[in-house]
Amino acid sequence: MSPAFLYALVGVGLFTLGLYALIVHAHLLRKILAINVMASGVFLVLVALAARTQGAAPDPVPHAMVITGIVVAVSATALALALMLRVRAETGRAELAEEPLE
Amino acid sequence: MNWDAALPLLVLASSLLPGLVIFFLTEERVATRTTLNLAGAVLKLMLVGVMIWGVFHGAHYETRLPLLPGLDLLLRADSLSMLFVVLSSILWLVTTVYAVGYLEGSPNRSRFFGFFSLCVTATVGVALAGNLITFVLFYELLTLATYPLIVHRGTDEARRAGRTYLVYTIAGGTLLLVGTVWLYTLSGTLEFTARGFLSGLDATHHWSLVVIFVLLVAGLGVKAALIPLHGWLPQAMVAPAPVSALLHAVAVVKAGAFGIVRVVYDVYGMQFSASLGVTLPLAIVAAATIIYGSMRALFQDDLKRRLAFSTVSQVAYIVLGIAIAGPIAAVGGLVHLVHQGVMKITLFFCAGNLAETLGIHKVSEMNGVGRRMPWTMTAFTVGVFGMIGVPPLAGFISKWYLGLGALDVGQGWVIFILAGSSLLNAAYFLPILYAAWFKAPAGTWPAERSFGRRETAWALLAPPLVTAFLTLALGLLASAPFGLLQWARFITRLEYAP
Amino acid sequence: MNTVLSALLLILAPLLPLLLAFPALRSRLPRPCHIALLPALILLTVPPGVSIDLPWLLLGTGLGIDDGAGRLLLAMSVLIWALAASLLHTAKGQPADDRLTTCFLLTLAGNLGAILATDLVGFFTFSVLMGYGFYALLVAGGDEGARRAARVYLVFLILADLALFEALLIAAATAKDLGFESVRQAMAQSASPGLYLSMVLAGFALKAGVWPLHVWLLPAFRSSRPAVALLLGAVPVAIALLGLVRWLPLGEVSLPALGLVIQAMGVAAMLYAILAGAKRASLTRLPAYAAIFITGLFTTVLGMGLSDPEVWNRQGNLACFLIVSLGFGVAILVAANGWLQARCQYSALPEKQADDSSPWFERWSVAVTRWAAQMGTDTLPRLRAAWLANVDRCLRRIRIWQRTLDGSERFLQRWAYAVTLFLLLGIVVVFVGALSWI
Amino acid sequence: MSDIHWPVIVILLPLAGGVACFLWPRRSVLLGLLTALGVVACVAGLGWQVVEQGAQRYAVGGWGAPLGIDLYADGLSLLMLTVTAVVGLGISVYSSGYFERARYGQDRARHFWPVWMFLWTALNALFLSADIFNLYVTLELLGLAAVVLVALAGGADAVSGAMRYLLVSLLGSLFYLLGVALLYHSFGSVDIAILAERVEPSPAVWAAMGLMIAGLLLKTALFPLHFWLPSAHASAPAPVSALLSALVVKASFYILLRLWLEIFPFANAALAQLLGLLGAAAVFWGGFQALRQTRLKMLIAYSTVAQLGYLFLAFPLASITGWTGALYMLLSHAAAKTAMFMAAGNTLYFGGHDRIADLDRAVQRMPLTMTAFALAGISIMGLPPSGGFIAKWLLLEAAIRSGQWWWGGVLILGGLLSAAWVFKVVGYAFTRSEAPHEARAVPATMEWTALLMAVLAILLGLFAPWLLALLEIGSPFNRENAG
Repeated sequence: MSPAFLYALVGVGLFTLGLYALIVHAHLLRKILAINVMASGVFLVLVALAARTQGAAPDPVPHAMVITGIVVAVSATALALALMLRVRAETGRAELAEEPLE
Repeated sequence: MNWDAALPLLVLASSLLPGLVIFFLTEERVATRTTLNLAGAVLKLMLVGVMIWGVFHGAHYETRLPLLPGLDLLLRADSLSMLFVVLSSILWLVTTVYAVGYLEGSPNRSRFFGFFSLCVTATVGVALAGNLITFVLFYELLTLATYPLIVHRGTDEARRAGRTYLVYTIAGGTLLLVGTVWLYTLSGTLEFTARGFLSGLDATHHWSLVVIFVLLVAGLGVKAALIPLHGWLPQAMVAPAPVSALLHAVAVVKAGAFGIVRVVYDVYGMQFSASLGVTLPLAIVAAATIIYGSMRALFQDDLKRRLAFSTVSQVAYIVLGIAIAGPIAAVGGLVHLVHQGVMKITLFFCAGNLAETLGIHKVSEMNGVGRRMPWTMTAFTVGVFGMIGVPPLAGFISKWYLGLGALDVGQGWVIFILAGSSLLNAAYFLPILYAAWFKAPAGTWPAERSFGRRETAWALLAPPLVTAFLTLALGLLASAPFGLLQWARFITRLEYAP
Repeated sequence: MNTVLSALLLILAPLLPLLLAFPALRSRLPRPCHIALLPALILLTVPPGVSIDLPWLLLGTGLGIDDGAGRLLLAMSVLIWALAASLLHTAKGQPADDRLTTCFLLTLAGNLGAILATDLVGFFTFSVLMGYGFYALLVAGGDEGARRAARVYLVFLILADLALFEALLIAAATAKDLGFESVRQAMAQSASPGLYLSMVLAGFALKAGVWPLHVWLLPAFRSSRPAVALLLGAVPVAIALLGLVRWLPLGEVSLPALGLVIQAMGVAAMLYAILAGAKRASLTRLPAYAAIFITGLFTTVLGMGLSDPEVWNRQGNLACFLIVSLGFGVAILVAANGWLQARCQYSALPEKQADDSSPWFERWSVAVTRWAAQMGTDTLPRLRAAWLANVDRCLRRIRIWQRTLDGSERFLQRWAYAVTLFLLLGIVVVFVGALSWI
Repeated sequence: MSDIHWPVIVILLPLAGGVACFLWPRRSVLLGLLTALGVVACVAGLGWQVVEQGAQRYAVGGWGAPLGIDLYADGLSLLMLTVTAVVGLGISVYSSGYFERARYGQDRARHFWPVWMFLWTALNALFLSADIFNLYVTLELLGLAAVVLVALAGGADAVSGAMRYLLVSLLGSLFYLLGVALLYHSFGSVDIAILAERVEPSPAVWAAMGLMIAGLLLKTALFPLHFWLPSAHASAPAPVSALLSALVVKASFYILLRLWLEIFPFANAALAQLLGLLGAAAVFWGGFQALRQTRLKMLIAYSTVAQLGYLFLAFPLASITGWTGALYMLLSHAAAKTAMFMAAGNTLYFGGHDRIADLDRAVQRMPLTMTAFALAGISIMGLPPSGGFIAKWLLLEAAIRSGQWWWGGVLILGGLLSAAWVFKVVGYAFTRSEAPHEARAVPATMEWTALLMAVLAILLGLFAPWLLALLEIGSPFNRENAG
């Protein structure tokens, strides 16, 4: 088992962890954080798997992808946070209503 | 596009375009609307006249537009379609005049006449359809165009009737669609051909073909009001009288019956459907419908309901004529397609006149109405006797050929059905006549409107008189050259000639 | 020229009364009923044997007048109708009724047309017109008793027309064309004329009121106004008998058994007429019994003719004379009766209505109607009630379903459940996708 | 003209328009409309090019795969671009009326136009992307823009709906991205064409497939993952609901279709059956839920759930007829659903509410709008003559030909269900309601755009041969069929 593979496994672990948090936590901030953790997990997987052949220089393409991904994730987080504030302003709670609309 | 290809389109357009324009007219522009309507109707009649002349002399009018790869939108004028086109365009003219009179002063007329024209367009499309998919297309269009007319009054009752109508017709349309698609996957073509296009199929498909036949006929039977699919028709009588006329005589039920004729003749072919063994059950269903409709009509006090059940019974004659599977009975069925329309429209016009002039809706309110409205009731009487099949009116000719055709192919039981139906017809129609002509009037009418010296407005009176006269003429002049009978024989020759 | 004229007359004879039946067309004419008879009257003077083909009319028909029975009958009809037309509007206390005239003229047209018809369809058409016209005449001109008689007559008429229609169909299926002569021959050669014969016999027996189907005749004679009663013998009965002569393959077939039965019926009718007439001798009933008697006589002759063609060929004309004599005899009796009654104030016989209020022959129809109405109102609500209960059950079930649906939708909308479900689905997709590989 | 790089222009033009709208908010309506017209023209140019010269591949900046970004336009992408352009133009025109005078203030309109233009950019880029990573980026952009548009309506419902939508969207994208990572690791490329050549079954591929398909299903809102859709679609402003239902959910379906046909052609039949089953469940569930709704926009949103189910029926059928049927369904649904949401927006605008039972003679008072609704309904029901009918016909034909008639049964019953709710609405529109309410006039542009979109949905039924011929260009279906 190469270290790269280990990293990848850690990435998957982060992903799962984030997913778990996304499911169980009601507060929106936690959910947003969970999403961010999941994103980090995916990026970790991408970066780790870039070393595809033992010893050779890692493939640069996944790194470019990760950078793009991070940019996307940052903007998404910004939007999510702004929305969260709006939700709090409108409903008084930073949680999602569990009942559907009447 | 040359003239021959454009003519079927023009026939469609002659009602479609006025209809579309009428939608955008304001309520007050009565004159423009009426002019447009009548101009469209007359123009259509003239075009149809040209078309008949051409078809009789062997011209081919055919419009072909691609619809799907391998499937065309095909409009074609053949002898059978001309029968239906002529019927609907003549009756459209008459009904338009009637509707103009009937709806005078009521709201939403632009909408009404718009959909009215759309309905006729769909009917003519059904008639001119040259393949099954085109037929399905216009058939569904007809369903949709009739719905706003049924709910026109906007009452809760009308909405319920509309819902019932839709439940039946949309389900029927669905069955038809399934049958059509299935047929297409088996045969690879849907184009109507004299004597059908299926007989060449492999014998292993025969069971599928039987099932498809059932699907198609059930889908069409909804509109043709075969039992047990007739439930919508009596309910739909809440619609204004011109709409009832349209439903019962010009468009909807006729489209169903016509479709069955098409399926039996031009999809399956007479011989082939007989060999599949599907015609006898169809005949039995038709016979049951004839008797059942008449039985139910006996017990209706509401005049239009009684007429509606009578339609259930009468339209099944057409199907019976086709299902008996003989050339003579076929003539009977085909002429009844026209005869029933003319007779039933007379009756509905008269019922509408009674409702509009005197507020009469029930049979029990009709005592002595013959003295108040003699012309209307004369037309009604002619219609009734035609329905019973009294010579020399149109209904007699139909029954004559049906009975003769049944004897011709050794299905003697049919004449007992005819006799029983005539008996029942007499039983539910003659008391109306008796009450109208011979009983003393009750004194006041439910809601009388005065029209001066005349018994009612001329636009209401003229249409039933015209159609009553047609009823008489169709019977008396049945054998005349270029008459309806000749045309029906011309059609059946195609199907049956060796 | 002569042929054109006679053809015109042939057409006009039924057509003129038909046209004049429209009130608007006759409103300015003096004595329209008499004018309507004129073409027929002139037709009597035309040399015999004229006929005209009308292939475009109906199913192809024709009109003509033959030498023997037709001419005689036409003469009789013209006479009696003229008489009746004179009586129509002169009865005391009866205002001139426009509807009555219309019915009268319609019936007249039917009657003349039936006599002049040269084929089955024409005869049938005109006789139907005559039948309904006569029904209307009975109803329009009569009192309650006449109406009741008319109602029975109508039922018989409809049944008779149905039977005759069937016979017509059989004839059309057998014969080449529907002229009287060719049908007669075709039927004589037909392998199984039984159905045709019985239909024709039944149909015309119903129309003619042959015993035991005479039930409508008695009240009709008793209660209708004189002009109508005068016509009773000459119109429905006589034309029905004429129909028998024209439609049956008499003189061509030999059916001893059927003939014997018919003869027996005829004799029985005569006996009945004599017995009943003697028992309840009254001037008002006499014409009816006379009619029954003569019909019985006619039936006997017919039965003889059926059993032995030879007899018919030799003495067939007797039947026609019988018909004519029936018309005249009845007419004379009625006229006498009317004259007598006119002297002692014709009234609608109110005291006689009490015991006639529901004669037995009408009770069955009432019973059937009542039964049918019960069928319609009783069983249907019961059915409907059961149906409603069913619908209610269905609705309740639907409501349960709806609640379940709503509940599950709410469940699906919960974030935690939804995301878990998503995860599950992902796993299922991987699993299912990998299935083939494993 | 043939050497113009239409694909790039098609992406850059709305982007430029969006920036311009952002910079000159006062002119945003004019700028937006001009851009919309321009995009339509450019898509037409691209279409002409594709029709003339076949499928186009264009390497941005001349780099080319595997390193650079490739754009690829075949019949399928062209069709998607076209429907986006046409629906987008309609929505732009409609919005010019809706946001100008609606109770939405000037600032909302100011926000709408740039975001809408960005969304359009993302859509166009998505349909032209030739590699799966670009698909991820565009998908994410699309999701973010859509969320902003939903939140534009303001109010608790809309903001919560938007939030939920955002989380779902991110979650789905992350799943997809993980799948991309696995695929790239296995085959060293993200280019679809290269992957299609190299790909072969392995555990990593199965995992990638599961992740990507699940993520995309979530974003396509296939039952039972539709939980976010009704609240988001129903609470958004009408033009936004229209474009979400018509275009945005279709984008993820498009990706799914591409992957399924090109990268995972070896996916086994059981998976296809599973997707079909979920589709069938969606048809029924969505139909029933739509029937149960009392508010018009909610009803239409649930009908979207049902209609998306139809698209998945093509998976088990796996024939060209089936795929074209599903795509035709997608087209006609886009047009019809746009018209329907626009009509719902009009009624909302008109009466201030969208309760179905209180439509109160809408037929008389807003004939154009109700006509639009009814015509769109015809297409949704799949009655002739309409695009929906053609789609249904093709799918039915495919179902019967493949001997799997039960999928046909699903189609039929689904059609009946949609007929039930369409006519429920139309029926109430004819009758008088008990509680009358005040009404205000709807701008003519809004009514007419709705009607035009509905007419388009109907006309799609009459021009099928040309559109289907378009699909043939570089068709991925043939390839799949041959393989």
